[in-house]
Amino acid sequence: MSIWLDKNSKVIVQGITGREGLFHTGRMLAYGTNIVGGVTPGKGGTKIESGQPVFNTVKDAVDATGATHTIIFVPPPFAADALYEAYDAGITLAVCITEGIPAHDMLKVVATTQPMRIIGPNCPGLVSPGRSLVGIMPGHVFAPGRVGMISRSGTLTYEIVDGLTKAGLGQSTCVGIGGDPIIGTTFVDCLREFANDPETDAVVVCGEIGGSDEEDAAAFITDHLPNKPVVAFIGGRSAPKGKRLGHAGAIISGNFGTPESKLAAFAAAGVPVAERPSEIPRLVEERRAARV
Amino acid sequence: MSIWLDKNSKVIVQGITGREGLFHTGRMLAYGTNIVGGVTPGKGGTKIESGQPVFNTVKDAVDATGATHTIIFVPPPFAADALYEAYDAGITLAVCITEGIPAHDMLKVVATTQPMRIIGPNCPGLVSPGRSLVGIMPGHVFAPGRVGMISRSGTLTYEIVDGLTKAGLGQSTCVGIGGDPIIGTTFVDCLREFANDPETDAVVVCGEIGGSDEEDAAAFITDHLPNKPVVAFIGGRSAPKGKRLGHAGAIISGNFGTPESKLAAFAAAGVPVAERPSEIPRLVEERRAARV
Amino acid sequence: MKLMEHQGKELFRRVGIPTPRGVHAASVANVTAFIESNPGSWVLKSQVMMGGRGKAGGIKFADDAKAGEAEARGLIGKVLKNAQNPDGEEVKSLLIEEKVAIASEAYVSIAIDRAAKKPVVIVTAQGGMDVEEVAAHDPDAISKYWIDPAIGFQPFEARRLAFAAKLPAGFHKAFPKVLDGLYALFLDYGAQLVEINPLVLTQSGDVIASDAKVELDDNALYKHPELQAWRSDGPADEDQAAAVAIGLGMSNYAKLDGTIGVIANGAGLGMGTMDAIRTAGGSAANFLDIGGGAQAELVKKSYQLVTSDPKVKAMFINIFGGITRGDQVAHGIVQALQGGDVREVPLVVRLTGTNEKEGRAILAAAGMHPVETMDEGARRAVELAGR
Amino acid sequence: MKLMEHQGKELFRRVGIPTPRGVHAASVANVTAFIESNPGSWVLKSQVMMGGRGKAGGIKFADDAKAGEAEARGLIGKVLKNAQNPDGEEVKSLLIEEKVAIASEAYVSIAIDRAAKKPVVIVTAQGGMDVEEVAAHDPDAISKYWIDPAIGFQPFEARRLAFAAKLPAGFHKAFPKVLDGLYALFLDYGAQLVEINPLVLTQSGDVIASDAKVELDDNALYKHPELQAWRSDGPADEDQAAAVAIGLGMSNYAKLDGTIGVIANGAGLGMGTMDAIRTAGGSAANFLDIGGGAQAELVKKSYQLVTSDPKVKAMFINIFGGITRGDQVAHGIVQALQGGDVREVPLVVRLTGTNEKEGRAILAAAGMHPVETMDEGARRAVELAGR
Repeated sequence: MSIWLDKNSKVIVQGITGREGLFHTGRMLAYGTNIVGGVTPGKGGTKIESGQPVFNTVKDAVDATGATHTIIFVPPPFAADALYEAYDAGITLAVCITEGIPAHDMLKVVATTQPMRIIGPNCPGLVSPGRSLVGIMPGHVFAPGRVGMISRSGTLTYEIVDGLTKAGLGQSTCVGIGGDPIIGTTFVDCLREFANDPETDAVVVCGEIGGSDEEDAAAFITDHLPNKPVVAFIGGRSAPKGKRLGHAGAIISGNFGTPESKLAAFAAAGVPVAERPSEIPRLVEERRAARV
Repeated sequence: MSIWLDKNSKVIVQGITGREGLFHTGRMLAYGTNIVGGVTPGKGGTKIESGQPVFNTVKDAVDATGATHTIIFVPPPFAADALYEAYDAGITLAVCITEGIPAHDMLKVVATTQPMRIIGPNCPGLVSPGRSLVGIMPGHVFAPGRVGMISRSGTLTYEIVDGLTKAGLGQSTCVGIGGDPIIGTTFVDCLREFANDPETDAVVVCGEIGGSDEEDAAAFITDHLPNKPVVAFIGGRSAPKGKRLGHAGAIISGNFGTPESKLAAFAAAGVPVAERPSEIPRLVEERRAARV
Repeated sequence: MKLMEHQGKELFRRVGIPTPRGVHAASVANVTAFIESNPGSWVLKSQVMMGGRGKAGGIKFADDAKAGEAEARGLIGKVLKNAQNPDGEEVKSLLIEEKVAIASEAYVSIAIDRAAKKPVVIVTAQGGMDVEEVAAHDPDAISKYWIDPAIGFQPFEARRLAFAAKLPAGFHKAFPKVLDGLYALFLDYGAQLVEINPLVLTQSGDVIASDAKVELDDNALYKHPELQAWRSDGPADEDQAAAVAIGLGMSNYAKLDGTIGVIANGAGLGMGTMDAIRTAGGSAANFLDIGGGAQAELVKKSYQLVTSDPKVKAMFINIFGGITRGDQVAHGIVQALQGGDVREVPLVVRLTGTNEKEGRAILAAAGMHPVETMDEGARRAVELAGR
Repeated sequence: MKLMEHQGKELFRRVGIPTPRGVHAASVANVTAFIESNPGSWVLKSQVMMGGRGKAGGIKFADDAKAGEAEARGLIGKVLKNAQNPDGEEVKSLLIEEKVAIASEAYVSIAIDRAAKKPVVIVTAQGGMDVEEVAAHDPDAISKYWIDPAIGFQPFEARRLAFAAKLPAGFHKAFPKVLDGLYALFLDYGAQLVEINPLVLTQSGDVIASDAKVELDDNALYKHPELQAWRSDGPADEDQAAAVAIGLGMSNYAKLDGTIGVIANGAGLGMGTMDAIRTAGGSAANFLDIGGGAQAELVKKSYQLVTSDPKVKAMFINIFGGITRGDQVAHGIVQALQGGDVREVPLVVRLTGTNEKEGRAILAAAGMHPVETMDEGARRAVELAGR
């Protein structure tokens, strides 16, 4: 089993008739994702070319299709509203692709929309290889298998997954948790699921500088994943303090969010940290072999 | 057993050194209430004359005394803050005496301080006769017994309870839920507890015009109290539409909150409604006799 | 506190809800001067609290200053009456507004839903009508949404309501902004009700609030001292002013239609006393709650206030002492009667609870003999008033 | 966006946080004129982003206009340096403020706690010091409170913090108001950090914000277009301006200290590329993320931006095509090199993923031969830069 997503998960697309939304709807459909419709206010009653119905509101879409998952492609000023609308309509998992949402918007959304699971924002989404893809990731790099992958970055994920796939290490689920300071789902949230997922027998954690999500992950691994191999990578180890490098979350402030702290935490948890993405498949195989 | 309150419940008083707070603290202590301290910012470290310690914050009071109950005597502009402070410190039941709190303040407090139970505001409090009194009610009118009492009004409660007591019908618990439009605990919340309380074998509901709490109570009684006698009274049946009579909640707006609607609801639930408070003891005894 | 239309619209403008161009005028001269310097077609709307002012002749039109002068002269000072308001209400000022060409009318309001403990937004495409009538005859035409106070208003709620209520497409773009402003007003001013009926879509495609109904929570007025000046404007506030003048809470006194004056301690007992009088065949002339712990002075002033109403033919003072002490109440009654400047009416006193004995002794010394129960007191008072 | 002290204090005044009387002056003449018409003792504070300006000589005092003129002349245009800021920062303006007699100094800030997903308020009675140092040496002196975003700031939180941090009693009355204003600013302006250090209790008993540190979330700036004018004030924003000028997101480009130019698609891959260069023994001259789905034109402009930095000795373009198409990237590279107005540096390209073949063909036609992996590309780039 994969986590949070399977072949049957009914997915809607918020912003389905927008440029991005329409493009990625096509890609997701091509991957096999069960997209049952989409939402664009004012276009309710129409269909997109591939036949999925468009609704005026998420409530209408959920009522008509029974959707439980949504993927959000709306501009930053309207993203919080889209998440509230999903929550209000009873959606249980929302992937928010939007980049540039104010952190305060997310603080309030996260505090008031429990227990809906939010992946992102500013993330590439979620994929259960061979079953369903809810995101903007290039489907061809993934292969079904038993390695779980969690990452704060998009393209770095593809780089790592590409290596895993080429090394014969398929993936159970890959979660892009997003590069913003305030995100709905953290490494720990994902690890908790992977810990209980019988079809995942190793996990790759692709962190980066900034924040303390990696440190929290390391502590959680020590306590809850004693028997599941975990391998980590930390992006931005050569970044200087105080510079924001793309991701709003990837910034070292003072002594906070440094690679040293993250390396120490993973070392304490017995998690090997790859120097280069290309080392990851070998580390995963070594760890798996050691535990067998 | 009484509901929500017993001899051992540890109670603090927010606003203990104010005129009202100090006066009623004395009365509650005289009744036997287990008051373990109070809060007045800036007077932390002192004691009131009867020896109860004063703390600067509710957190300090709870940490030092293990209090679970609070009674709030602070002016309306500071009452919402006092409730948030109680919630934040881990208090589980707060009686709010304050009259005149803006309804919008209470809307937000009620929405954000679950699962703390709030009694009131603008209420006379809670009493388990012979055990504990957390409120401003005159203790001498109550007597221990097996009748539960719920009321939106203070003095009308005393009038009714006095009659019950004189008729030999003691009370298990009396809850003054308050006369404001937005209150923390409704008739239904109280009825749910009384339904499960083996020491309560009849309930008196003292409603009044305005709102639909009586209608909700009637529906709940039909579904959940088939075997516990309930008797009702509705105050303000002679009030004209659109006039606010004392209680902010006691107002008939349009076709809303009329006595006719409430009488019909109780009739449908098989609950006799007394024309005069003086009829209530007789109705309780008749109902009890009928069910035995 | 209920606001006049022009006051509600002033708040609308503060929160960015579009209103018709116009001016509030309290004199005929002001109306004439405004129309003279602003040629065009104008509506003259009587500023009253009562509903149904249009059918009562309170709304007129004028295309020039001369017509405006004539209509204003007819309206200002006029007492508007209709079936619901038989006593009528005097027109003290007018709101002069541009006439707009209406394409469509909607209704939108936000109120506090007591049972849900949430603000409820109500929308219907049938604007300009009594919403309770619409609800009674065509309930499906009404859409409701309950706002989570922890989250606050979000634009999707407006979209959902607009689609559900089938508002014409012309409303859709402006509607979230109107609701956003309306919720801001509702929240920031602590309103019990904010209502736009009708919200108009003009033929030129604008969305504007053609009317404004705002009821503020008196308990929240302290947050907006600048609105204090509006307090005295409403006719409904006379009782409140009288109550506050003698030191009572503003809703502790209300004049009613009967003949028996009532003083009780506590709102519930006050209402119960009115009910007991009705059950005994009479009718209360007022509601008066002296509150908890009243002193003699307040009892005296309350007595004077109640008897100042010439309708009052008898008086029933009903006290169940808790915090309120019987001796203080008794002293107040005696002082009131000895004051000299008080109208004497037959008096029935019921006094029980805290310091009951002391109170009875004081009354007995003044020649008064309290009854034992509320029921008995009500019967006696009805009897005395009927003589 | 980080704000200058005088900007932060302007926001403080908008939310009702008391600040010292003063004026912001960008010229010596303005300073002199102000002190002439406002006799008294004044502090002249250099408006710079760097910390430690006091020890760097950026704060002076003047008791009359003549002294003020002399000090202002010395400060405006001066480059302040210290150990943490070896490059220094030029003083472009001064904040002239009244000197206050300090009784006590506290520290208060609100920041976003990423792990808790809540705003965190930090208070200590040890004001005027670096709070991280206080935290390191005397952690018990620091009190924290996490605000529930659904509830918002409440006065009790301020009281609790004031008592816990043992603020002198003189602060207590004003403290909830200061924190209320600070949270309003934090929320309404979408701040990442608001800090008052020190918050001063004066000898006359007033509580005022003596300094102001405000960092706004760039993503929330659209909510306050009136702050747009402040954007260009900060020296830290040059890279952002350059990025926006060519159509990138404002944090998609950052200049660094190394010699190897970097272009990658995606922030994570960009950082990974920098790391790979370091692992290979080199050092990146910049971070540049062309984002997802970049077209040839953007690739070309990015190439020009990176090579405009004279430090750049070699260039590594690292693309893992997902949404981004290899042919578009290849076209962009070719166009950039053919443009003529671009500085030529040794170039290494790694191109994989979507339309990889087409991209490689385009590059091959222009005589370029991409490497296979990121590791290899990094090694080659370091090699080329070292020559």
